[in-house]
This record gives sequence, structure tokens and C-alpha cells, in this order.
Amino acid sequence: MTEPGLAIQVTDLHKRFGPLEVLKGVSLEAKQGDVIAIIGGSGSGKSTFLRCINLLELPTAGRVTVHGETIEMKPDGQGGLMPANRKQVQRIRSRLAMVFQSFNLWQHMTVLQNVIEVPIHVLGVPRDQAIATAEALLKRVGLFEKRDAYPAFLSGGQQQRAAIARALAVQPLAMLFDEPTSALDPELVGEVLTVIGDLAREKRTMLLVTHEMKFAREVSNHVVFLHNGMIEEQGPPDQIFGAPKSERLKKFISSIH
Amino acid sequence: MTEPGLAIQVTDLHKRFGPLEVLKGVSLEAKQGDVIAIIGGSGSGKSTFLRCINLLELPTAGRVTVHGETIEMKPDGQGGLMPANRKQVQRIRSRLAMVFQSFNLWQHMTVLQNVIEVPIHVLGVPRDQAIATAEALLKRVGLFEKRDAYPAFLSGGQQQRAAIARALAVQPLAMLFDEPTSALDPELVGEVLTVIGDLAREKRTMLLVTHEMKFAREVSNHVVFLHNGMIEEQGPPDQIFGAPKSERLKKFISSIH
Amino acid sequence: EQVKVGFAAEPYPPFTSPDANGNWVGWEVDFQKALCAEAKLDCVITPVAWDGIIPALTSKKIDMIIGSMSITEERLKTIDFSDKYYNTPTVVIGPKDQKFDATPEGLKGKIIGVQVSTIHQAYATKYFGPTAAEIKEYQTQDEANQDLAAGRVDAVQADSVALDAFLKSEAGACCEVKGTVVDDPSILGLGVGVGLRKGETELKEKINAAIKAIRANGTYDTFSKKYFDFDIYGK
Amino acid sequence: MSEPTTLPAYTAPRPRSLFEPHRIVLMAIFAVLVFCVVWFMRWDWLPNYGTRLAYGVGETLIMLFSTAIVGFMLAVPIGLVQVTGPRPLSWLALTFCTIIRGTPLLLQLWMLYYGLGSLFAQYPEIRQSFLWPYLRQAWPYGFTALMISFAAYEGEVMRGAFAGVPRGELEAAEAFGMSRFKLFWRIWLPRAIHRALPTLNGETVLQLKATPLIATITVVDVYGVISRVRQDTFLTYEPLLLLALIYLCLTGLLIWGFRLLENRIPTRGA
Amino acid sequence: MVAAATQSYLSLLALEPPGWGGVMLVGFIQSLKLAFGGYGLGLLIGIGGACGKLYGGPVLRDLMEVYTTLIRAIPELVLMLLLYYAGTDALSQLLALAGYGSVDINALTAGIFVIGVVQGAYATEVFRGAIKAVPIGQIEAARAYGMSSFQVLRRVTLPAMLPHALPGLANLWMVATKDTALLAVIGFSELTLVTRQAAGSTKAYMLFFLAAGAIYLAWTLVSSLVIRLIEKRARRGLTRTA
Ligand SMILES: Nc1ncnc2c1ncn2[C@@H]1O[C@H](COP(=O)(O)OP(=O)(O)OP(=O)(O)O)[C@@H](O)[C@H]1O
Ligand SMILES: Nc1ncnc2c1ncn2[C@@H]1O[C@H](COP(=O)(O)OP(=O)(O)OP(=O)(O)O)[C@@H](O)[C@H]1O
Ligand SMILES: [Mg+2]
Ligand SMILES: [Mg+2]
Repeated sequence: MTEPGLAIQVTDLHKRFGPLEVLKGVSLEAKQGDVIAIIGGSGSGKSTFLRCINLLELPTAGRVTVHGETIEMKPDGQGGLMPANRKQVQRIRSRLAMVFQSFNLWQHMTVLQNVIEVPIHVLGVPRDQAIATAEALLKRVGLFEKRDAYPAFLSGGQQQRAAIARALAVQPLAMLFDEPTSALDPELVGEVLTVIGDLAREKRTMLLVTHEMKFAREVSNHVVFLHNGMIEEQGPPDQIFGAPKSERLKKFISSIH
Repeated sequence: MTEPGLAIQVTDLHKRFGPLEVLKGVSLEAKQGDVIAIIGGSGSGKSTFLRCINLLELPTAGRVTVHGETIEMKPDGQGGLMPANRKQVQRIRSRLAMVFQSFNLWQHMTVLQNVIEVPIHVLGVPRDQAIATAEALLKRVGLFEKRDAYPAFLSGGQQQRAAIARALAVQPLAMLFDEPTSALDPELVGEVLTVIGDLAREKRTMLLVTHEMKFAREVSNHVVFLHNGMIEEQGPPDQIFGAPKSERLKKFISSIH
Repeated sequence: EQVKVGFAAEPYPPFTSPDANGNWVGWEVDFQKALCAEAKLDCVITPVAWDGIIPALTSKKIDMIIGSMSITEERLKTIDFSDKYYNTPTVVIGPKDQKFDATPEGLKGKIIGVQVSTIHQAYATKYFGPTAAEIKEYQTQDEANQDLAAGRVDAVQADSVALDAFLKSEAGACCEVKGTVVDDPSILGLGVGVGLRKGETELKEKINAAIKAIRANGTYDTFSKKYFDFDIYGK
Repeated sequence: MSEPTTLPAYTAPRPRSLFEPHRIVLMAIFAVLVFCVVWFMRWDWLPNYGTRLAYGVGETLIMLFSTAIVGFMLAVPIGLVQVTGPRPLSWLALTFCTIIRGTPLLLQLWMLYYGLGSLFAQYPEIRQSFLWPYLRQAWPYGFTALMISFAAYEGEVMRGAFAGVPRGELEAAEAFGMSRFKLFWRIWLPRAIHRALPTLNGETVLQLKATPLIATITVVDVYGVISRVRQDTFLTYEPLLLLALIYLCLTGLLIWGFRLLENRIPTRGA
Repeated sequence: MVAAATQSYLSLLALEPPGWGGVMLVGFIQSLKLAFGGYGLGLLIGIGGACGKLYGGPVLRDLMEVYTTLIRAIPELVLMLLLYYAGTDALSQLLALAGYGSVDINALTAGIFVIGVVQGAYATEVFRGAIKAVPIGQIEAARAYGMSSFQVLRRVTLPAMLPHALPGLANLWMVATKDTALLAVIGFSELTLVTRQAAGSTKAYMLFFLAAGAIYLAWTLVSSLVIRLIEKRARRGLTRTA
């Protein structure tokens, strides 16, 4: 991490579900510290794209490089790809922290346990140290008092913040956010956006699928507009929101406002 | 039914649940063919009032007379009342058809079976005749094709119409509707209101708890505003909605619009 | 090498029965001890269900049966036997207040209790079955005796010694011996032998030798005297 | 928002058919196994026992259905009083269910037959009474034990089913002037049975699987007949395999029958 | 007079020898061993079976399906006989093949094996249902953080499904306890058989059967108490309303 190199590089990614081609060749580069907002209509493939990056979905074709290391893939014999090296995938995944739309906190663990789980059991951090880091993170997202609560007893916003703390605890190279606010009420949305804004100011690499255009415009330094499985247009936020070129994007932006 | 007499007469009805006095002396008269809308805030006792009329709740004090026959009550020894004559209650109930908010169709019977159940097993109508009547009613509410379907397979509006057909099949002296539309989506609301409107035009006696003010104004000839367990104001719909007198009613009506 | 000695896990006095200590006692237990000592076998007692005792032997859950099992042709098709080590007559018992004898005519219309998969079952089915009301089969002899006392069967056919023990007990006071059945060696067999798996001739010879030896050196008579005032070895 | 993207609907993978390659291989292996069983094991005894087996199956089925029907009739009040009271009765029913469900059926069976049965015999009054010809047989005890056990387990099921009938449906019946009796017969009971049917199906299979225990008190059911075969032939596996097959078929039939019954009133999402 | 008779009657239950209480206690301990052993084995089989059914290849899945269907359709008594004779036979031959020499399978091991195999089929279904009740997102989150398949299973799937599995498992425990009685028919000296022997030897049938019934009942009551405690603990993270 000496000089800002490429954190994530995606080249010509394709993904099909049965007869349905959801991604039709998407390429993207995220440098260290980039905050990239991914916008697009429902069903345009935003979630699928994000999930392909950490191989929760296996891409049909294309290449994903994380921090200079290309994920090795081999044909799965059915026209798709599969990881050639499980260990590598696990290693790379453990450095890409995903924050899910529905949080997906582990319900059988307290907030603190959720946060220290991956550091201890995947990264091999000593327990004391993991707890210290976790408590610092929980303080930061304002959840320190709730560290021994179970997720089911937290509000949506609190759960979301716990999920962010869990993601930060792995000291990720990049964070992938999938619509972090869509399930929340307006008040909670504000709460979560504050935290993400803070992260953005810290120059963390972030890929952010979002429907909050105002927010995207504020925090991101690059916006990607996906449409029908392809990048219809991309550029700095002011350009995308201020002077959209393509017809589709114009229509999309007008419908948002 | 030679001359329009009193269908339902309620005198000074009181009802308490433990320490909570829900109805504090409500009186009401419904003549043959009256359509009375009962409106009021949540928790004002509308449902309780309706349920007291057919003794699903036992009133603490007061008198209910249906078609000239007063329901005989006796003290239950705990400061409340209980029916003195079970048979009478059953007879009167079988003439007062209630349409529940959540329909309460019998799930183990088809629509047709639901409709003929009471005529056959309570009123002793011969089966053929009950079926003939039922089919006519189902045609009328537009459910004839669904007569052999089980309730679980019907949409909310269809279930509601089936419930109305079930109520009509007993040829009730009066129908009691408890928020017949609150669980439905706007489209279904329209559907159900059409049927009730038809009934209103037929000059059926109806007591109608509703939150649909527009509808109440259209179909009813008398509106009762319940507040805190008492009748705060009543009168013809134009007066109630057009020129409310009491402060409470004014506030209520303004909040609706 | 351990040898697992199987017998029926049920009270079958005076041959094998559990006592309140959880030990098995009786003539056959003594016999087994003497036999194993003589043959220098390391025997462990392994009670199993009577109706599964032959499968238990063939599937090697036990290595020999010392369970009052008579040597019959039918059984010899499946397992092997040592020489006999006792032989007693077969009798029929019944309530004192009913008069009948141990013949097909006498048992006509009666319900006869027998233990399942015994020579008595086979015999009763063949000779009394046609005229009797029912041949009732019990898992254990004890249950058959119990039902006789309870009046649910009219007669029980079994080994004379075992029934004698029952008749002497409190519960057996109701009943008496009605007679010895007519012998049919093809069913009632040639006495009781140690059941063995087929092909284990070495063990069989060891046991045969041991039976001879304890008969010869008086051990057999010594422990038999504790139980019987006659020679149970039979003719 | 953006225009709806009309894309071909994603088709779920085909339901796995019986004739996938691996299944064909498995079935072939199975067929070979069956062939081996038929060919290499001894089945010559089978014809001799045909009628007795049929009789045994009949006895098993009679026991199953009679105990299930009577037991169920008992289960209804047992379940009902636990929902409606009165207190002493509901307490009694609960105790009954707890005791029966808390002890092994085999023990109950032996307790009735050897315990109670031998007590009866001690009283000349009973031995002289007209009941004695029945009391001295085994099946009344087997029947009673199985029936009581079914009643206890099903009482529990029916308790849940009665409590689970939506209150509103009962209120609707009340509101239409049904008498209590009618409400129970026309609405509450059928609705509860309807709800409990899938559970009752499973429980009846369990009851079928409990019937062989009566063979231990000299009732000759299909298990008893097979035991007899085992005694006569000294075969271990063949009769047991046949027995397993018979029960397998009976279970299949039972499940199929219940399915028919269940399908008479379809439920959504089931 | 009557009191004395009653007393001598009851003294049959004394723990010291003329009484049969000690023997019954030993039988009860055998029953417990069987129940615990069989149940434990059943749980292991159940977890393996559920994973096989959910994540295994098509062949494994079909085989598991056959296993659970067969076991659940055939009476326990018949299964016990089959497994007791044929199953343990096969097992010892397998062990011999695997090079452990001729292993002696004692009655207790055989009994545990038999109960375990039967319980395993039911436990498979319980676990399968419970695993399916775990929201897929929980598992995806674990994978997204780089856990290996085994880690996902061990750290997330299994603990997360536990609350869903508990009621079923509790039920199975009760069944295991009562199924031990069936081994009496095979001649295994557990509580029921010992009871019958004691009853047969003393002719005090009612006394011993009632005593055994009381022991079983006490055991299930204690069990259900413990189960309630465990359930309360396991469900603590699950719902707000718990
Ligand atoms: N596992 C799957 N199997 C089949 N089709 C899928 C699967 N996952 C997603 N799809 C389809 O792929 C398309 C893109 O889905 P995706 O979730 O990526 O959209 P999105 O851009 O995230 O939309 P939204 O904004 O609504 O979340 C949709 O049409 C969806 O139905
Ligand atoms: N069975 C009961 N036991 C105790 N309190 C009750 C009971 N039923 C109703 N109440 C109370 O009585 C009051 C009036 O209830 P009711 O259902 O009649 O109100 P409502 O006017 O129908 O309100 P809504 O418009 O919300 O349906 C409420 O405060 C309610 O909590
Ligand atoms: Mg999405
Ligand atoms: Mg209401």
C-alpha cells in the first residue's frame, strides 16, 4: 500500500443465469482510495456485479484482479468458470469486506462476537488484539454499549452499523456495499450515511451500490451507470449527475428527482 | 316487516374490560332500511359496540332490542350481565349477520358450503333451497365461478364478498359490518364498496363501522361519531361531514382529509 | 480366548434364573462353570433372548448355548450340538380343579401354553394342535406358567424339572402334573446338549471331553445334588 | 425509475427425474441386490405361510385401525378439555398425557397384560363373570394399551389443533347463532382435524410401527407370524426382510391414503 | 397385619439383595448408557446425513433419501432385530476388513449402534429442516469473509441452525429413552427386561412394572426440564420476544 495502486480491477465480466445474461462485459478499475458509486435501474445487474467480485456468484467469463492478484479461474465444464484455487479465493475474500443490504449479521453471536469472528477464525489475529480492535471500531460507529447484544435486539440502523464494523474489522483492501440503506427508514438512512461518509473521507476504497443519488454524488469520486448489464456511462459525479450524455441516463436521473 | 319499525334498538350500553370502561352509555336506534355509519378514532369502541349488539361481547349494562324483541339478560354475579336465555340469543344472532373485518370464512369449507352452512344447520332450510339461494347470492356478488373454491385460494376481495354472501344468506334483519375494507388494497376496496352500496340501495338495515369517510357519506343515511366510548355527535351525513359541531369531530374530520 | 456362553435372559428355575444381586444362579449355571473349568475355557455369561438365541449363535454374538436346549433333528440342520448333558421327561400340567390327562383326547378343547421355539411347541403343535382349542406361544416359560396361574391357559407343556420348580412355588399351588406325554424322540430329541456353531469341531470335542470328565470325576453329581434328588442325566 | 426490463424469466432447474443417469445406475445396483436376495437366500418356506401371513397382516390392520379410531375418539375430548377446561378435567387430561407419553409402550403393555391381567385372575368374582372369556385373552390388553397410547399422543395433537383454530372463525359461527354443540360439530372439530391431518398421518404411521409389540403378549399379528417362521426355519434374515418389506408397503399405503384425505381440502402453500 | 404385608411387599424394591432395587438401578443405568450412546451416535449420523442431503452429490443424496425413508417406515422393533443380527454382523466384518482384526461387538455397543442408526434417520430430517431455516444471507456473509466450507459449517451454519433444531432434537431424546425398552425383546438387560425378570422371579408384577414406570416418568420429566433450560439458552439471540 505504498503508492495508490489498483485495488480492484475487473475486466470484461460476463454473467448469465440460465438463459438470462445479466452482465454483458463490464470492466471497472478502482484505485486505492477510490469511492465508486454504482447506480442503475432495478434488475440492471448491480448486485450481481458486486457479488461477482468476491465470487459469491461465479462469473461466466472475465477476470477479477484484487490488489494485483488475479483470481485464478478454470472452466467448470458447463460453459462457466470456477475458481481454480480455493485457498486463494478465501484469502482474497477475507480482504474484500462486503456489507449486505440485509446486513446478514450472524444471529447466534453478539455484536462483538460478530466483529471478532473473522479476524480470529479466518485471519488468525490473537483474541485480545481482535477484541481491542473491535471495541475501537464499535466505539467509532457508536455501538460500544450494544456490544453484548444479539442482532435481533438491534434496530435496523444499529444492525447496519454493526455490519460495517464487522467489515472494517478485517481491515479490508476494499469494501463492497450493496444498497446499504434501502431497507431502512429515512432516519436510519441518515445514520448509516454518516458512517459511510466518514469512511469516504478516510480514503477507503469503496464500491457502493446505491439508490441514494444525493449521497452518491456527495461521497463518490466516480460514478458508474449500469444498464442492461453494461456500463452505459461513467465519470465523475458532477458530470454524471450534472451533464448526463446518454439518453438512458438522462431518463434515469430525471426519474429519480 | 309491514311498516318500517325499529330493527335495532340499543339503550344505554355500557361495557368495561377490567378497569377500562370502553363504552360509557351508548344508545342507538336503527329503523328498517337505515344505513348507519359508525365512525371514530382507533380505540374509541366501535368494534366493541358492534360486538355487543350480537353479544360476542357481553355488555356490562344496557339493553339491546332486535326487531322488537329485547335480549333477556341477567346479572352474572360479577357486576356484569349474561344472557338469560341461550336459545333466544341464538335465534337473534341468526338474524343479525356480522361481516368481520378479517372475513373469518370457515377454511375447511368451500365458498358454497360457507354460504349454505347457517341456513341449513341453524335455520333449518332444506338443502336444495339453501343451495339455490346461495348460488343466486354468489352470482350477485360475482363469485359464482368460485363457489367450489376454498377460501385460502381466494383474493382478499373475493373472500370479503364471500363473507357478505354468507351474511346475506341468512336473510338478516340487519347486517353488522366491522371495517369491511381496512385490510384490503385500494382496488379491492372499490370492489367491496360496490357490493355494500348495492345493498344500501336495496334498503337493507346496516350498521357499518368504517374508516372510509367518503363512502360513509355516500351510502349512509345516519352517521354516528363515537369518541371515548360515548356518542359525541350524530346526524345525517351531510351535517356530520359538512357542518360538524363538536370540536372533536371537527378535528377528526380534518385529520381524515 | 473368551468364549461367550449364551442362555435365555429369563427366569427358568431351577436351571437359570436371576437373583436379586443381579447374578445368574441355577443348576445350569453351575454346570457351565464346572464345564468351562474342566475344558479350561474362559467363559463369560451372555444372556440373550430365547427366540433369538440361534441367530445370536450363528451371527457370533455368542459362541455356545447352554440353555436347556434339546438336541433335535430340526435344530441340527442349523447348528451343532455336543453330547447331551441332561435329559428329563416332558410333562403337561394343569389346574387342580380340572381333570384331564396328557393325551390328545384329554387336552381336547383346551388352551395349551408352550414356550416358543422349543421342542414342546413342536410337539404340542403336532400332537395336540388338531384337537386343542389353541396352542399359545410364549416368549418365556415363565410367562406361560404365569398365564396358567392366571387362568388364561388351561394347560402348560414343558420340561418336567422346570415345571416341578414352578409347581412347588407359591404361584404354582393352583396346579398339578397331569401326566407325561408319549415320547417322540424325533421331536422331543435326545436330551439337552450344548449348542455350537457348525464346523467348530475342536470346541465340540473339548466340550464333549469335559462333559465326560465331570461326569466321571463326580463334579456333576456334586452340584446336581444341590438341586435334585434324582439323576438328571437321565438314561 | 427505469423502464421495466423485460427479460425471459429465469427457469428453475428441472425437477430431478427418476431417470437421471446416476439413478439408473443406483436402480440397477438395487435390482442386482434384490436379485441376490431372492436368488441366494432361502425362500422355500414362503408358500407354507401364505395364508398365515395374510391372516397376520389382517390382524395388524385390524389392531391399527380399531385402536386408532377408538383412540382418536378419546383424544378429541382429551384435547378439548385442555383448551376449554374445566380446570380439574384439563388437569386430569394433562396428567394422563404426560404419564402415557413419558413411559415406554412396551412397559405399559406388559403392565396391563402380566400385571393387571394376573390381578384379575386373583378375584373369583371376575373369573366367574361373563367378561372372563374376554379378559383371559390377550388381544383386549393389546388393544387397550395401543388405544390408550394413541389417545395420549393424539390428545396432545388435538389440543394444539383446537387451540390453533382461528378465534375469528369460531366467533363467526357464534355470530350466526350456532349453538355450542353445533359450533363444535360443524366448525371447531372439522377445522381442527383438518389442521391436524398431516400430523395425524405421521402419528398413524407411528401407531402402525407400534403394533408389533403386541406380539410379545401372544397376539399373533404379522410380526408374530414372522417370529413363528423364524422359530420354525431358524432363518434369521429372510423372514425379517420380508417383514420389513410388508411394513414398508403398509406404511406407503397409509401415507397414500392420508394424502387422498388431505387433498380433499386443499391448503395453500402446503 | 396388612401394613406388615404391604411392607414386605414394598421391601422387594429395597436396594439391598433380598430386594431387587439394586438390580433395577443397574438396568436403569444400562438404559441410560444406551439412550445417551444411541442419541449421540444419532446426532453424528444426523449432522452427516443432513450435510449429505443438502450439499452432497446426487448419488449421496439419493442414498441418504433411501436410508431415511426406509428407517422411518419400518417398525423400530423390526429394525432392531435386523440391525442387531445383520447390522452388527456387517459392522464387525467391515471392521475386520479394515484391519482391526475380529472385533468383538458387545451387547451394549450393538444396542447403541442399533438405536443410533434409527435415531440418525430422524435426526437427519431434523437437522436438514433446521439448516434450511438458516437465512442464506448468514452463510453468504461467512463465505464473503473468506471462511472455508468447513469453517462456514462449523462456525455459522451449525450454531445458527441449533435453535431451529432443538424442539425436534428434544423430541428425539424422548424417543431414544423409550426406544431403549425395545431392546428388552432382544434380551438386552436394560430397565424393562430387568423389570420383567424381577417381576417374574417374585411374581410381584404390578409392583415392579409400576416402579419401572415411575423411573421412566421421572427420567422424562427431568429431561424435559433440562431441555427447557437448554432451549431458553439457545434461543437467546433468536427473537426479541423470547
Ligand atoms: N440467482 C439468480 N438466478 C437467476 N436469476 C437471477 C439470480 N440473481 C439475480 N438474477 C437476475 O439477474 C438480474 C439482475 O439482478 P441484480 O440483483 O443484479 O439486479 P440489481 O441491479 O441489483 O437490482 P436491484 O436494484 O433491484 O437490487 C435480475 O433480472 C434478476 O432476476
Ligand atoms: N377483549 C378485550 N380485553 C381488553 N380490552 C379490550 C378488549 N377488546 C377491546 N379492548 C379495548 O377496548 C378499546 C376499544 O376497542 P375497539 O376494538 O372497540 O376499538 P375500535 O374503535 O374498534 O378501534 P379500531 O378502529 O382501532 O378498530 C381499546 O382500548 C381496546 O384496547
Ligand atoms: Mg440489488
Ligand atoms: Mg375495530
